Amino acid sequence: MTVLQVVALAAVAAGGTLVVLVRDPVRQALVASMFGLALAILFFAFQAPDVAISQIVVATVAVPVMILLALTKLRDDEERER
Amino acid sequence: MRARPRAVLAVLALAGLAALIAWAAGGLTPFGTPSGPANGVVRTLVHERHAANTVNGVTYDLRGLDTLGEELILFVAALGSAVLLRHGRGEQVDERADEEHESASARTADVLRAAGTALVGPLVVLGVYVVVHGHLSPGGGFQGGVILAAGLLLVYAAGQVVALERVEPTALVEVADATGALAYVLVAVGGLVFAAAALENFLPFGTTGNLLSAGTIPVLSVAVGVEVTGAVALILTELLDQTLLRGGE
Amino acid sequence: MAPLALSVLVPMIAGTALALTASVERRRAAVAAAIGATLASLALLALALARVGDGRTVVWWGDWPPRGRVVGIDFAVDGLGGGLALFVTVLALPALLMAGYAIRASAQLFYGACLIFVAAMVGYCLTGDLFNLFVFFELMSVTAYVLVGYEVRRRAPLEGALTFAVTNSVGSILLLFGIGLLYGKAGALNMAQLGRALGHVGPSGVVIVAFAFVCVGLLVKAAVVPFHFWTADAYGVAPTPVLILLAGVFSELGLYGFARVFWTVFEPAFAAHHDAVRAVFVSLGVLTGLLGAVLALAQHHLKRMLAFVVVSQIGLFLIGIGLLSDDGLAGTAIFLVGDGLAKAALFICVGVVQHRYDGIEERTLHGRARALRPLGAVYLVAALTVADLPPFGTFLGKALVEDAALGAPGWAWLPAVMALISALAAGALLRAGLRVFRGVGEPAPRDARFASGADDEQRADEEEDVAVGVPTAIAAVLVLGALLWGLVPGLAQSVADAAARFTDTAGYAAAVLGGSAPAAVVPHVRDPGSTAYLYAAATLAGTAVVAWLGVAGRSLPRAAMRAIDAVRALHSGRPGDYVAWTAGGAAVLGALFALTLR
Amino acid sequence: MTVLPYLVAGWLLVVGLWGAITSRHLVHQVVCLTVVQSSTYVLLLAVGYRSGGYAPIVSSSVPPSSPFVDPIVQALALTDVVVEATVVAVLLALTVQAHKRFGTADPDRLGELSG
Repeated sequence: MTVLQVVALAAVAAGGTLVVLVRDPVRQALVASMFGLALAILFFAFQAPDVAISQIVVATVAVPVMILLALTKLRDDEERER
Repeated sequence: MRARPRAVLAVLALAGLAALIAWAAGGLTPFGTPSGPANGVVRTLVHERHAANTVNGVTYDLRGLDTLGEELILFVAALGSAVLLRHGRGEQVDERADEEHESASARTADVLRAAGTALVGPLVVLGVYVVVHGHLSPGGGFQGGVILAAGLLLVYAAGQVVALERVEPTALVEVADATGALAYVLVAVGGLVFAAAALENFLPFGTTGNLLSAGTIPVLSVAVGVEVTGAVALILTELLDQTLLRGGE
Repeated sequence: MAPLALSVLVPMIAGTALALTASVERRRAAVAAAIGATLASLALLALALARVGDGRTVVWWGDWPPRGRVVGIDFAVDGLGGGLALFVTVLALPALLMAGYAIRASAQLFYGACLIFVAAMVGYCLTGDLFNLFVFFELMSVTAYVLVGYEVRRRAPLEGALTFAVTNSVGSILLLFGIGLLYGKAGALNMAQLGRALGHVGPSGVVIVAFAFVCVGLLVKAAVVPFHFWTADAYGVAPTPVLILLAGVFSELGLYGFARVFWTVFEPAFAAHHDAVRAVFVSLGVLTGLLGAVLALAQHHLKRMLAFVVVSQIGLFLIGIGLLSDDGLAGTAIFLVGDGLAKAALFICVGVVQHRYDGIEERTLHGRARALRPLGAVYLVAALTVADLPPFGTFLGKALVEDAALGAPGWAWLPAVMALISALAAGALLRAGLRVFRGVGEPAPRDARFASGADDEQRADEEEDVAVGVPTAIAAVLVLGALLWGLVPGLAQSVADAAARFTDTAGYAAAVLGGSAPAAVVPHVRDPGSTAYLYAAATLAGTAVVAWLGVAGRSLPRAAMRAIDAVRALHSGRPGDYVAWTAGGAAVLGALFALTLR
Repeated sequence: MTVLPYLVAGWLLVVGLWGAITSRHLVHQVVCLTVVQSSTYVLLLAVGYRSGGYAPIVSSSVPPSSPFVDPIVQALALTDVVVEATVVAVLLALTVQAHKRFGTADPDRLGELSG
């Protein structure tokens, strides 16, 4: 097992924990994309470039944007209610 | 359940699951010694399909049926979220709509302009490249499709809403979504028509490493690329409409 | 190859094509296309089944037959798998017909999604590859989330779809984790190949944990206690056409998956532990059946009541499958079809009443559906079908399961419990039917739980002009089908043959991978005997008593009511709770296996 | 050491479930589910990894005869990643609508259906 793999594994484990512990959705979305990046690095270390690339595009582009847009929407709704 | 008893139940349950997984992990073959047919599959795909990137060889040929199902999952999810989000449009268009519209669009633009409109061109080129070279190098329809969708989204988000509104972006991406999915299914049927079995790779395999090689693998990759572009763009634009256009009108 | 592959591909083509042309919505054309594609799939499956005969058909996608080891994905079709797929397409027809009445917005996309849903369920029944099973499982789940939430104008559907989606996602992740463990241990995804490999591995830790996780994933779908919580929320709010498929066959597919995976993948590893497996799953079935039946009895929200009836019936099916015997499995298969037709009819009846009188609670609807005599008649017959009424298919199937139980040492008491479960569940149905369609007895007590969901009394006497004729006819046809299903000559024996092949692990592996296996021993099943009629009579009597006590306004002693309320309170509609229960159930199941399967 | 990747996968599963169970915000809950899902990628790729193996992409410098990591698990993980993204999309769409109607994103205050 290579050093990079161990480091990446540690980063992934820590990142996943952090994603769960950060309770504020907006911050969590950013932490989550960091976590996605860590996963991508791990996948490179596992010799899986295809998965790593799709992980990057999904977890650092598509999903965070979806989440931020959804959160913007929720905030607008709340503003209107006030 | 109240929070406390629920937390207690959760701790007990998750401790049990953790113990089970640890037990199982001990019984797996040690990390670094796969029990799967790794090299056999690689050789099969390179020799019989001339596919250099054997991951996409598996995705679009050996296990093409999985990818068909996966693509339909994305297809249904995209149309489904679009339908869910569209319902209830025009519910709460109040007099403050315009002023809110601006604040909202400004805010959303902040989120997205950060990425920079300048990226659009490179993104599109990169996306297309990744889609069509899936059978040769890492990437393929899915990865490239998301990149293309991101490009579309940047255009859409970075202020040019009006420009795109004229060409009915949601209709366009919906069509792309469905077309890609339909194309994949039709290629699967093509296997029945031009060869012995559904999803059979019925095109000439060419020489390994050429752009036009590996038979239907790049074709399916492109179909998935179109479908993913449409699906992701559809989801994102619908969410964007919710924020920019207040889900109004 | 062609018929089997096309039975999945044709609905996919039609579904995507409908979505492609959704911007120019042509309702009639869409209905025609959807029904045509479903009929085509039905015909193709019938053709394929005819070819299967009393054997198995194995086809390899992409023409990748095994070469020493499996590289491709196969459809491995036998009587039960193909028959269930056929039943899916049959139930899809009334669902598509009803959609015309229930779905207002973007109907064409709805038809498209329904076709993808059908294709997913068919593929799930036919596939012989474990990961491919997961893919179709996920496809039908995601489609179901969308379809359940489709009528988002009302608040409730959203919540039902949310809890449904969250709980089921957790289930499918556990399923996939289990598959990953299996691949790590055996390096295979094909079920037959996995079975042979695990036969050598034996009941090791990995296999046991994988078994637990795979089971949880499938049992969440099947709504087995304690993985059932999402059911009432989702089925309580989904549009009627979707409910026809959900209640008629969707949950049951989870059980089919369990049976398929056990008999192909895990049986070789646990060959020496059938008793333990039987004990675990039959007990789960009893628990599920009793809890579902009691909760159905406690419900006055008609669709939620039906949802809990579905849960109780799932318990009965799980008993039949969990007995791990050919006749038990055959009986369950027959029972499942008859029962599915009856439940579909019941959901149609309730849907019509709900839309016409704009209410869903037993109390506010009391006696208001008197005018709908034919619909009421259909409802009552369907309720009795659920209650094991001879000679309906439910009776024939249950008789076989009872024989299987009486034949299994130590389980002779099961038929009595099954009768009790049926009596409670059908009693609840009958009670509600008598009140709503006949206005018999006391109005149901007010249900405080539905403060917000309750129907407002002001509009109580207003009638919406909802079409009744066609839905009534469809429901009547479904009930008639349940009757005829029980009268098919030689049905029991031929299904028993199919079940014998289904449980013939070695034969399945030989058919897929090559090699030879001893011919399966086909059990000789008798026609329902006097005992079966005895249990049926007892069930019907119990049903009548329960219903009568209900309409007479008798309620259980306080202590019992308090207990039931406590259990009901657990169905809180909160996804967090449901995930916690799912995780807990997974841990308990895994611990049970760890203790008993070594 | 040789089981570390499997344990990390298990940890992601458990911790993600903890987040999903205790979450007080629907969007937060959805993101926690993505953590649970990511456990399956780690497990799949870990069981397919061969020490010193090449990525399963042949080229002039990497002939088909050299040792490779398992391409099948990578294809499965690809499928898995797509599934995650789509489930997220559907759940977010439902969340947005639920918030529109219930005026809350707290999963514990959606208690309309109960019993």
